[in-house]
Amino acid sequence: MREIRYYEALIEAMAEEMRRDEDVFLMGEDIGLFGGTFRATEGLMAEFGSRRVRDTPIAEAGIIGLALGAAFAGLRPVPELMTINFAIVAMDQIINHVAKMGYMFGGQVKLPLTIRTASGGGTQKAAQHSHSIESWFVNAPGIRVVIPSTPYDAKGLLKTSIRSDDPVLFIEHEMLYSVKGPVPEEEYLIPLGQAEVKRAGSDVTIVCWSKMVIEALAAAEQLGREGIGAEVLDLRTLDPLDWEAVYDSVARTRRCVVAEEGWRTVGVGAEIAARIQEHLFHELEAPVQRVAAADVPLPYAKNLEQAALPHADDIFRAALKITT
Amino acid sequence: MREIRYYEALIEAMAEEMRRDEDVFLMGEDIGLFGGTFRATEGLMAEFGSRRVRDTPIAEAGIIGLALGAAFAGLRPVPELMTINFAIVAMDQIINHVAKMGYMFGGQVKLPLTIRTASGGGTQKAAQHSHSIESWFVNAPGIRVVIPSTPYDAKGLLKTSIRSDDPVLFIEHEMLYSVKGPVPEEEYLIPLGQAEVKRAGSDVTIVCWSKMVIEALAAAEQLGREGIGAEVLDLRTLDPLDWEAVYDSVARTRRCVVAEEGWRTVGVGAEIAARIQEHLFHELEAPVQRVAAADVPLPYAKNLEQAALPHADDIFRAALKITT
Amino acid sequence: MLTDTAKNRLYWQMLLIRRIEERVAEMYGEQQIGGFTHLYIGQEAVAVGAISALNHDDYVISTYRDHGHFLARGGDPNRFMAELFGRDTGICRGKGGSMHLADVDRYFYGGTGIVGGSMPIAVGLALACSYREDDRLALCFFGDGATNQGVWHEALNFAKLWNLPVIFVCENNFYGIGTDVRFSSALSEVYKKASGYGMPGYRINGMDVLEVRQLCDEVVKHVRAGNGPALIEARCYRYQGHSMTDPGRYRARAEEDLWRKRDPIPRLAKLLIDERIATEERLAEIDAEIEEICETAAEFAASSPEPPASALYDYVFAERYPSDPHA
Amino acid sequence: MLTDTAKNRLYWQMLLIRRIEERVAEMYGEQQIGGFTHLYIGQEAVAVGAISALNHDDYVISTYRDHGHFLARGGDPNRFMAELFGRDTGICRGKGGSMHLADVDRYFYGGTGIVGGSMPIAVGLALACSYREDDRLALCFFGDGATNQGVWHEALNFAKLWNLPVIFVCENNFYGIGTDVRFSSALSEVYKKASGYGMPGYRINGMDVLEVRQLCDEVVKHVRAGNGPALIEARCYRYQGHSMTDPGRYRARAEEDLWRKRDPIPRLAKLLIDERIATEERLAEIDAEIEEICETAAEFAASSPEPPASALYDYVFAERYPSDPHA
Ligand SMILES: Cc1ncc(C[n+]2csc(CCOP(=O)(O)OP(=O)(O)O)c2C)c(N)n1
Ligand SMILES: Cc1ncc(C[n+]2csc(CCOP(=O)(O)OP(=O)(O)O)c2C)c(N)n1
Ligand SMILES: [Mg+2]
Ligand SMILES: [Mg+2]
Repeated sequence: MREIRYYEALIEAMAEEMRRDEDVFLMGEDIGLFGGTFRATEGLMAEFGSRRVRDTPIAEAGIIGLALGAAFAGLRPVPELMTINFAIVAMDQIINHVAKMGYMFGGQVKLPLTIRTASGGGTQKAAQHSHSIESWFVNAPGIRVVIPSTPYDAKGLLKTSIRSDDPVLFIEHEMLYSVKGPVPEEEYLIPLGQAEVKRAGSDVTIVCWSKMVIEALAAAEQLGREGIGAEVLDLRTLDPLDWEAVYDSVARTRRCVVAEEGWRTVGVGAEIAARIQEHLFHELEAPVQRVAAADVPLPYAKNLEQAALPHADDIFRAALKITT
Repeated sequence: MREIRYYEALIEAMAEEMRRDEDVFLMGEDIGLFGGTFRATEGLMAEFGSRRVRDTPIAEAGIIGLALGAAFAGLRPVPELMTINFAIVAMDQIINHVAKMGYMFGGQVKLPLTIRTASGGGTQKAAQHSHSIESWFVNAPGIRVVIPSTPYDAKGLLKTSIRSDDPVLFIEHEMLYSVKGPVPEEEYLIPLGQAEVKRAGSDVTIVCWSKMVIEALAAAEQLGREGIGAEVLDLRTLDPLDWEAVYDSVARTRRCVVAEEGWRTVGVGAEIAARIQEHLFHELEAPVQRVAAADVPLPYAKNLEQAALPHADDIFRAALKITT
Repeated sequence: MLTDTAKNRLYWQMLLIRRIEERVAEMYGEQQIGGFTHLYIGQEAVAVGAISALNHDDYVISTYRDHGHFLARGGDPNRFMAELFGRDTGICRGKGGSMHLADVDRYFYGGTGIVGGSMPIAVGLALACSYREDDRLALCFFGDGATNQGVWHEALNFAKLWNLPVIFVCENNFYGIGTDVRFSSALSEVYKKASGYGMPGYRINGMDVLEVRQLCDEVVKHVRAGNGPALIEARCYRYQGHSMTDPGRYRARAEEDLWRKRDPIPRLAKLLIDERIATEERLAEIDAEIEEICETAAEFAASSPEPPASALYDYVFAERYPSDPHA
Repeated sequence: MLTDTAKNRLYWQMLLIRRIEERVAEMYGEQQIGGFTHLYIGQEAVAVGAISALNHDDYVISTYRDHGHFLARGGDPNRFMAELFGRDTGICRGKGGSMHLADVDRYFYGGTGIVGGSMPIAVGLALACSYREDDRLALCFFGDGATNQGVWHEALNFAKLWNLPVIFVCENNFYGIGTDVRFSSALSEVYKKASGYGMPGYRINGMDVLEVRQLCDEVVKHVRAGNGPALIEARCYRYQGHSMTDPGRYRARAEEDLWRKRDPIPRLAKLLIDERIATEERLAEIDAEIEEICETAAEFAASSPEPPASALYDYVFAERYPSDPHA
């Protein structure tokens, strides 16, 4: 199968959906003429013009609010928030409006909008530009959270998200955009809510998503060399979250490490650990381990940043601790 | 000891600190002439004038940003966000600025500001006006989270918060303002980071905070009638969080229910459950139970709202499940 | 020029809002209605004047003070009252309540409780009009207090920048809760804020439904013709407290009295009589008709069932997955 | 009128910023510097002109494009460079980097990466001046793109409403990343936005340090005298891409050339020579002095230690508790 990059997979997904449905349009900062900070909208203005690929002012709350209004009117907007750090500026529109209006209007409206955004640290962008805050959006009901780790998943899940009648927060990762992977030429969709075993194993389950899947796969290799079979379960979507897949795997392995890039305290990993101990209390051989970022605003200095972020090595050690 | 209401305890705390320190001032929507939506600043403009009790426009991000700048300059602002729902509008100022600038400036600045706000549901204020989102602020490092359940705690903790050189999010509860309790005439302070056993018991620990303490005490009564001794541990502050107190109690009772008013999925309760299973894996007799709000935007209809919110009864049943 | 029928209709609508809200206040007192309930009494001329200038398929969006807009848009009084009672027959099936009324069949997208929150949504509705090149437009109501919110600024900038068909109607009732507009806005003459966006700004007497209607007719024409957005400041007054729990002590009695003399309903009644458009008897009949509607609405609401417990998770999402809570 | 010494000083400062940033670009290329790094080259006249008009204890606040402001405020080049290298001797001990410079001893509160985010903070600094009734003021730099953010609006409204001593300096370099100001602002002549707040607005040539200085002297006087805030639009141009990773393909070559002809540094050099304030030799000396400073800074940075691993949790809070992580 041909290999393309994560960002190219995203471009294909948007282009295909825009060709298919005239109601799909994009808006965001520097997505058009500039081609997108991470190149993820490159070429789309050339193909679809400035009516359907709209460069906006730097006004994130406005961007989301406009997209929401357009969705009310039956369009299918795909607003981009350049990075998830700026989603914080638009938090009220996302949480109080996008995620709630369908419910508070008693189902009178659908909200088919997909907010694309980039998350993550690792390139010394410091405290304000390195967030992984998916946990807040998983906490708040009313918005789906999709967070793919491969070009294949990114494409299939973005297409499904755009077609969904619900609001979706589609979280990409800054460090994944240039990663290559197999993506078929033919069209395909991936349903939300289906985790995928990215590597099978029977001794310990590593639950992860986004860039941590890469770290988990590296850790699993390392564990393999120690004779420990690690199963890497990529959740792919955090809302809906494929609990069955989590329980199935952990029921087999009886040991679990959750790896996430967000802060440890009250991260999504906390929810996963809490649920596993609720559901598999008697099956567990050891406490669920969490690997996550240190509870600090990300520092700029390379050595400190690396110390704050979770790595394959941390996963390896956490898994080792409960398997030996 | 004399009994006063929660809101009166707050007024006393602010008045005392303002008398003590000329640098302490208040700002917020309708806190002055109007006296505060929940009466918690009543009389303060009369005593301290409009220089130190400042009515603001409806501009939450601005309110927090201004307070932050004033704190940089060495003042000790106590901005009020009328309710925590509107903290979402100011999320960027709180998370990206207030909580981070001390760190990213390498300790050059102190940020002695205390953001007071009201949280919670229960009076049919519907989806946008009933948030309990302390979990987001506990997730983000750099801001303390204080969340008292009684007039006594409210006064002592607010005074400590105002004197603290760190930013504090001080979360009150709409349903607690009129609750009465003993508060000494003499001055006192309560240190952050110290949970309090509000009722002793040896069969099960109920970890809780804010209004859920009242629900937990009611549940504990009910449990007592069934011969089950429930310990009610009021965390009082969620950052710092008194983990020692949690572990001590659960190590004794070997059973734990966490009760919170926020959404269940990725609530603070998830963190507490995750940590307890990490630290007391072999001591636990049963999985940590979580009692929390249903994962829905709060509905308006009274019956649905009550169904969505957690109550004493839910705590009772959760405790019963793991003690019998 | 408006026909006599049209003028009668304006009267009818204003009175309906007035009377139904009086009923709401009563029902709130009886604890049939809960939560935050903000009455529109006193401001009826703005909703009725502005909305009557629209086509049936133009978009309308409002705030938490949305009863008047909902009813002026033709929303069903029964389903309105049932919503406030929190009943399953409510327009939002009891999920929204007073602050979150919507009626999508009438292109009314309601009812948000976050001050300023609806501004960019209105502009998004206008964006859809522009995207589709139909000749619809969006009209957005908000208060004087909302003009100081950040998102208000973003909305006006977007609207003018993209030349979108949206009319911003500020109901300047001089207070945001208890705060005088002069203590919240550097420019308390709200219409002047349009200058920061190169947009036309108008000020009108919001206590005169005919003046509101006349200006809105002009502005609608201008905006529909593709000339971009406009800002209207309608000066008006709410006769009640900010919400049902506000005794409103921050306003001087004399000020309240002054504005009560400007009540838009008697004013139009007088004009209808003076110009022989209606008789005293006809006005009394209208009163009776409306009384009947209010009575029916209250009965409809009271006799409607609560939403079933099983409805708790309905409409969190349109599409459900097996792993959703209570899927 | 400025003294010759003062004019020489302006030249010296602009050149320091220029040369040190050239060094930064080099070091970024060598991967000694990482993260987001935004050069100020081309805009030096604005920082130097405006900041030189202030007292030493006035407050200054900036954005992520903060090198120029930091240096114009007199910040130490060594600690500046060490910060960009992520070293423990950096002005923020390596925690901040290029976007988050601060120097509290010089009342410079830096360095935020959120567009518009610093606006209300600046107003808060001004509030402190007003609260204390001292005669200090706050000066706030931001870009053309920032003027469309909600919080920008809130800040200007607060400032005028409370009559606070704050000067808003918009560095209009015509682009926010790759977006032309005409595609982001309904009013692309930024100074006109002041009208929405009843505040004076001025437009100046930001490529002429003397013009910037002169207007700022006047405005500072006006603001310090208690007349409330003002908005200044300084038109300027950044010669490099938005950040180190931006090739800047969105701008026409001819446009760039035009603005390069307006370079504030040769412009002032010519004036210094023409008016016999400095000789060619003196200018060459200055160049050498500055070269030396840059060299020293780079060496200082390179030879400084990284922050120790133990520093990770330092400064998350000023006060620590036993239950804090790694307390
Ligand atoms: C973001 C936000 N902040 C604060 C509030 C609380 N609040 C509700 S209504 C209101 C006053 C609004 O005044 P105005 O815009 O003039 O509208 P009016 O109530 O006069 O119709 C306030 C402060 C809110 N709902 N949302
Ligand atoms: C809230 C927010 N949105 C988006 C960004 C990404 N971003 C960084 S700089 C920039 C452009 C800012 O333009 P302008 O204000 O004109 O300043 P300039 O870069 O030209 O100095 C953008 C969009 C950001 N940092 N913060
Ligand atoms: Mg008002
Ligand atoms: Mg710019």
